[in-house]
Amino acid sequence: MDSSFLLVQFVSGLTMATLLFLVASGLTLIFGVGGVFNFAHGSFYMLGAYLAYTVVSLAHGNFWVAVLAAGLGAGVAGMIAEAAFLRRIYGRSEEGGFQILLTYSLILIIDDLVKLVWGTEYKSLSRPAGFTGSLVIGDVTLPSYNLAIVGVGLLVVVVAWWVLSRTRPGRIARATALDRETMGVLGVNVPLTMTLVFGIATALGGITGALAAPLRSVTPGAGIEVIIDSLIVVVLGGMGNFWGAWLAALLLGEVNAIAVATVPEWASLFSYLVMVVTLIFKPEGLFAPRQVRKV
Amino acid sequence: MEAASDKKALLFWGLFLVVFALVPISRNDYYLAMANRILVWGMFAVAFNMLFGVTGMLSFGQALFFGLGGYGVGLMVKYLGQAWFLAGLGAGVAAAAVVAYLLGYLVIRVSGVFFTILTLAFGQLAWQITFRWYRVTGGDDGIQGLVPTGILGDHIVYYYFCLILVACSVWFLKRLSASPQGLILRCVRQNPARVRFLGRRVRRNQRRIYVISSVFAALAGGLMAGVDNSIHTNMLNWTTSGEVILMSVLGGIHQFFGPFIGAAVIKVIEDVVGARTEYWSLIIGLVMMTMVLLFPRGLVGEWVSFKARMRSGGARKEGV
Amino acid sequence: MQPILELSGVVKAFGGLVVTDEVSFKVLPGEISAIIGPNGAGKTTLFNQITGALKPDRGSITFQGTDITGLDTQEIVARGMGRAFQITSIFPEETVLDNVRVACLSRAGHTRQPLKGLGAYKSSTEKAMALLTSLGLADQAHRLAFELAHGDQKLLDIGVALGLEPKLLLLDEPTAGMSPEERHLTRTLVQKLWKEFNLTLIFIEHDMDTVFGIAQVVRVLQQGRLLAEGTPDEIRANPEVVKAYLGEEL
Amino acid sequence: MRGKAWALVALALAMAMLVPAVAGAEDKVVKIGALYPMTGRAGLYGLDSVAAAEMAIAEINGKGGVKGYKLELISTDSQAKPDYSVQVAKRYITSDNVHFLFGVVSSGVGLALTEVSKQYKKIFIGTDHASTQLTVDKLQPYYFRVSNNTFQSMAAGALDLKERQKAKPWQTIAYIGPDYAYGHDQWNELKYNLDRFGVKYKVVGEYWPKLAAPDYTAFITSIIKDKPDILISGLWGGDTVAFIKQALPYGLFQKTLFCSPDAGGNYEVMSATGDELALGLVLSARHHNNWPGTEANKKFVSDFFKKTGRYPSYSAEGAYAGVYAIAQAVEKVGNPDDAEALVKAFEGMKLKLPEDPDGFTSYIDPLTHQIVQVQAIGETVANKDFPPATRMLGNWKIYKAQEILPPPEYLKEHGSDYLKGRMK
Repeated sequence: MDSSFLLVQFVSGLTMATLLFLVASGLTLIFGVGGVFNFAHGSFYMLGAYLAYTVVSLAHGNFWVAVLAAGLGAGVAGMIAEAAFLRRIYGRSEEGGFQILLTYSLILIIDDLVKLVWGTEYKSLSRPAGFTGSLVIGDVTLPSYNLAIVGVGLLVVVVAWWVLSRTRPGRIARATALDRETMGVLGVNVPLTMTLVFGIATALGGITGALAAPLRSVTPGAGIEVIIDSLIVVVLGGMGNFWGAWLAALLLGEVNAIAVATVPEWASLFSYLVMVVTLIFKPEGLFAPRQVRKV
Repeated sequence: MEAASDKKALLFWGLFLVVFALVPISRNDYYLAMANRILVWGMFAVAFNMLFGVTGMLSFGQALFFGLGGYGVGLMVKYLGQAWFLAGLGAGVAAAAVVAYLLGYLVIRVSGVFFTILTLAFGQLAWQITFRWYRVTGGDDGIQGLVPTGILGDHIVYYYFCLILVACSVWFLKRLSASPQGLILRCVRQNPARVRFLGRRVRRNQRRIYVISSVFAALAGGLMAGVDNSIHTNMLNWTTSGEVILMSVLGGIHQFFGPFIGAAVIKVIEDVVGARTEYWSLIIGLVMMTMVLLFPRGLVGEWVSFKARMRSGGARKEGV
Repeated sequence: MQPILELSGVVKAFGGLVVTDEVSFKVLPGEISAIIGPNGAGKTTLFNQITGALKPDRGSITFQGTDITGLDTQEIVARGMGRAFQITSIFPEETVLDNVRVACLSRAGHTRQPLKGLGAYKSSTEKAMALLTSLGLADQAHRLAFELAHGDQKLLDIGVALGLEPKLLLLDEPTAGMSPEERHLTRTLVQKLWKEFNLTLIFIEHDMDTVFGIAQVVRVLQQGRLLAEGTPDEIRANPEVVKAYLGEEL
Repeated sequence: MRGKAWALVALALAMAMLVPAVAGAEDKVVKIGALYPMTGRAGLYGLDSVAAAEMAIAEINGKGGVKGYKLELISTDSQAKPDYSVQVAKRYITSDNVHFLFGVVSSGVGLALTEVSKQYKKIFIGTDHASTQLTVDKLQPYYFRVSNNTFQSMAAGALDLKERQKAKPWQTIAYIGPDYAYGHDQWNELKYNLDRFGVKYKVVGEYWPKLAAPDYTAFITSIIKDKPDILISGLWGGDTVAFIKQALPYGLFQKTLFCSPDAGGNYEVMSATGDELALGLVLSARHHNNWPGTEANKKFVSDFFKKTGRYPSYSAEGAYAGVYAIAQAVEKVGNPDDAEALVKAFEGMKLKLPEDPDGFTSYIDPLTHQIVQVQAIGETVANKDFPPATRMLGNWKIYKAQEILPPPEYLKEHGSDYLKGRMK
């Protein structure tokens, strides 16, 4: 195995990791801040992909406009879902169970709504202009769209870090995560904060759906397919930990890339192996947020 | 007061057995299969609810044990022959006990939603293994031809076999929930910190009920193999775990028989809606959402509180 | 006489904050004693260490002659220590009777029994009913615990602890949140229970009438340290205590 | 409280609206109970199948039905769940009194249903699912299949590879397929057929992504490192689409010959990849919209388009064929109730189908109950006749029906007791 192959394989892993992280980021954000496990997160990812398809193909829109539209659409849909439904079950005993059921019902409903609107045929998006080719250096071929996705992933990490730790709304959101009641007493509009954070999380899902669409197929049921993978990322990274999710995605992406290249017959088991080994030694994930550890 | 509720319970049991025992008279295999399915899933749901409604542990991975029961039968029959059907049922249940015991040490270190997601992760792991390891498990092709030998091969006899096993299991679980052990489990849900101050180990009690619940999940899975005469990796998928949660909530998680009623309603709705529209998922989704938002006590729970309200309303009128 | 409980040099710190600082004292069997001190003095933290909910960083705790330092709560409870809580800790969705009965059943070692109904355990049931009678809760035995008035819930909490037949009972602010009349009743009741069940009893309390009314020994904690220890009269006369804590209250 | 009451009323109304869907019973109908997935990524195949079956039924009933019987289709979403499908099949058989079980995309569901069909002696017409097991290992008297199985596709693929080896020698081969039964079956059957036809080859890589894997880049770069002359793909549907889209910028298709003989040439792959579908890929499917160029096929495709506003995927033709096979059997027997006579009628039945080229008529092999058809393998070429696809298959190679059937020794080794009993 020569070094140029290793580089190529590394970038392959990075692409996979970035997309994994982007889907998982919204999931882990809303869990970290709101304590909500949004099982329907994948459905917002799917919604984003379909919205982007509609904007690009029917409105002859620019791809990047479509990505933003997908984020906006999924974000608004998420805020509606939170304000109209999820908000009603906060604070119930057995809230966790009801959260899962409610978001599960959202999966079923969104799935059929998507089918009603877009049908079951596969939809497709092309790579945006300027990103159809590859960067070729000697033996190394790196598709430019894959590099762009890695870039967007990094951008999301940096922006999220900046918002969460350097801006007032971000700090409020993090504080809300720690103590909903106290923040309410301090005059923070907790319900509004929750709705906004939920909207941002689902918008992240929608944007990812749109970004991934040129590399995948836009099909019904796509939401359920991504949720389990993101779940592994979120669990590994320590639920609610944004950075943890990024590192976990990186770990899974690269483990997969190396396993495919070296032991292809067993590659598919490796991501699960990583998960099981981690959970045996650290049931709360690699990078659990501090308040979780003592649960 | 206790005598009255005893009489009620007896009446309920009698009615339950009579209704289900009479199903074969219809001479309609569809109704028979449906009733059989309700029995088996009802037991699964009641056992699951010992974990969720009683002890407060929402496992999203009970499909693992349901599947283990099914594959106990499936693999035994596939590799050793049909005569091994019952042995397979036993093996699946025993395997579930061992796996639940060991897995219990892994997953019952965290609580709340962390427990839920961890069980989901292990459930999906088991599903993936079964799905991909097709040389051994048949993978997505499943395993067919699971017909018990001898008299059990007859659909009606098999139905009564299931009825008896389910009745015994549900009776056992009912006794369990009314026993000191059941009381401790309820206490674990309501106030685990205080349970420690009763000198009881919370985790150990949680593991105990996890094993018990999983054993009955496996029994349900094994019995299902004989109802359909085939099994499939779908049994292990998270949707199975989700369905049993839905049944419990629909019926009412704080009522012992709630999940059983929930199972019956879900199985019937699934069939009725599925027969009439391809948009079943929309309808099931809406039903689920309505239940969660407006009737969180479940069908049986709402009925019980409705009765209580009527009674107290009536009493108030009399008082005036 | 051998002490039933002995603390020697117990230290506990959270981060840099020392909440229990070299606390040592001995409690004699049959004694009823109070721990007082301002908020944040480390009273509840001390209870948590005695009952195993927290592990001391240093020092040792001896109960009935055996070292229990670092043991789990359930092991300590099994050795005969009971506790009721500052913030009422009961099983809200069970009946009043079952709240106490579960403790009696636990004491009798029946809690693994999976088949027989609760009614089959006659002696535990009778014991629970007797306890409820002592507590004055017998007429509410079949109500759900969360339906009780606040004061009754506190009593029930004590009842749950008594169901375990403890040799040593720790009460964390038994009269907190009560009206003066309720306090008076509770004070009388606690004293009655102490005699009736031959308990050694330690309670944390802010209400000085209760403290000086029923305690034989009073210990004063301040900033994690044991400031003073003695009979009520000695404590009243202790200038340090008066300065630091009791102040104008006396 | 008021809100709850309203919700109850609304729910009850919604339920009530669902009830009166069952039509009044006519005296002379042939009832066909169909099970197809209608949700998720296989939903497309199910909905296309139902549309095509309805089309065939309308055609037949329009001409007065068969022997005084009208055909009637009941269809249910199988949800791709075998246990649920078994329950629905029992309802079909004992409550709806259907004469035929019909359909099914997933082999897992097909295998579960063939068990029901065997127990209730109710004929099951398989229109789509591809596992060879159904007509070999698990064959039972009441099962018939009217579309090709993976063995036939892989035999045709092997013959194609053999011809290519003669024209332009290749040595190395790699495989990528979903890590479940269908993916493994194809690879085993391809190797079996390559050996059978005496093709020399060296396997340089086997890749097993999970079904519906979202990312193939690590596989793609690894395959490029292996430098196989031929890459066989056992992926289907959205997975093929994702693989092709992700492989394109790596130039994989210039470095190796991509060959997917079972499902790679499905119409939905071409419609979803558009211009990103590289030219010269070797693909096939169980039915092609632009082959054969017969009137029958053109009419089938254009009628389907008129009915649904979209072009059919391969599965539609299987369902269409299934309805015609039933009609023909009932025609011959005179009624739909005599299962044993119907079985005889199906065995050896000749069936002229849209996918038959001129001069060939499909028939059902009396031994294995498997339809025997010509298989055409094509290469991707530019073709905008079936939008939104901009590529279709062309440069066809035709493989004779007889050559691609499982040989007797395969049947002897793998066949069910029923099949072996009939071979003696």
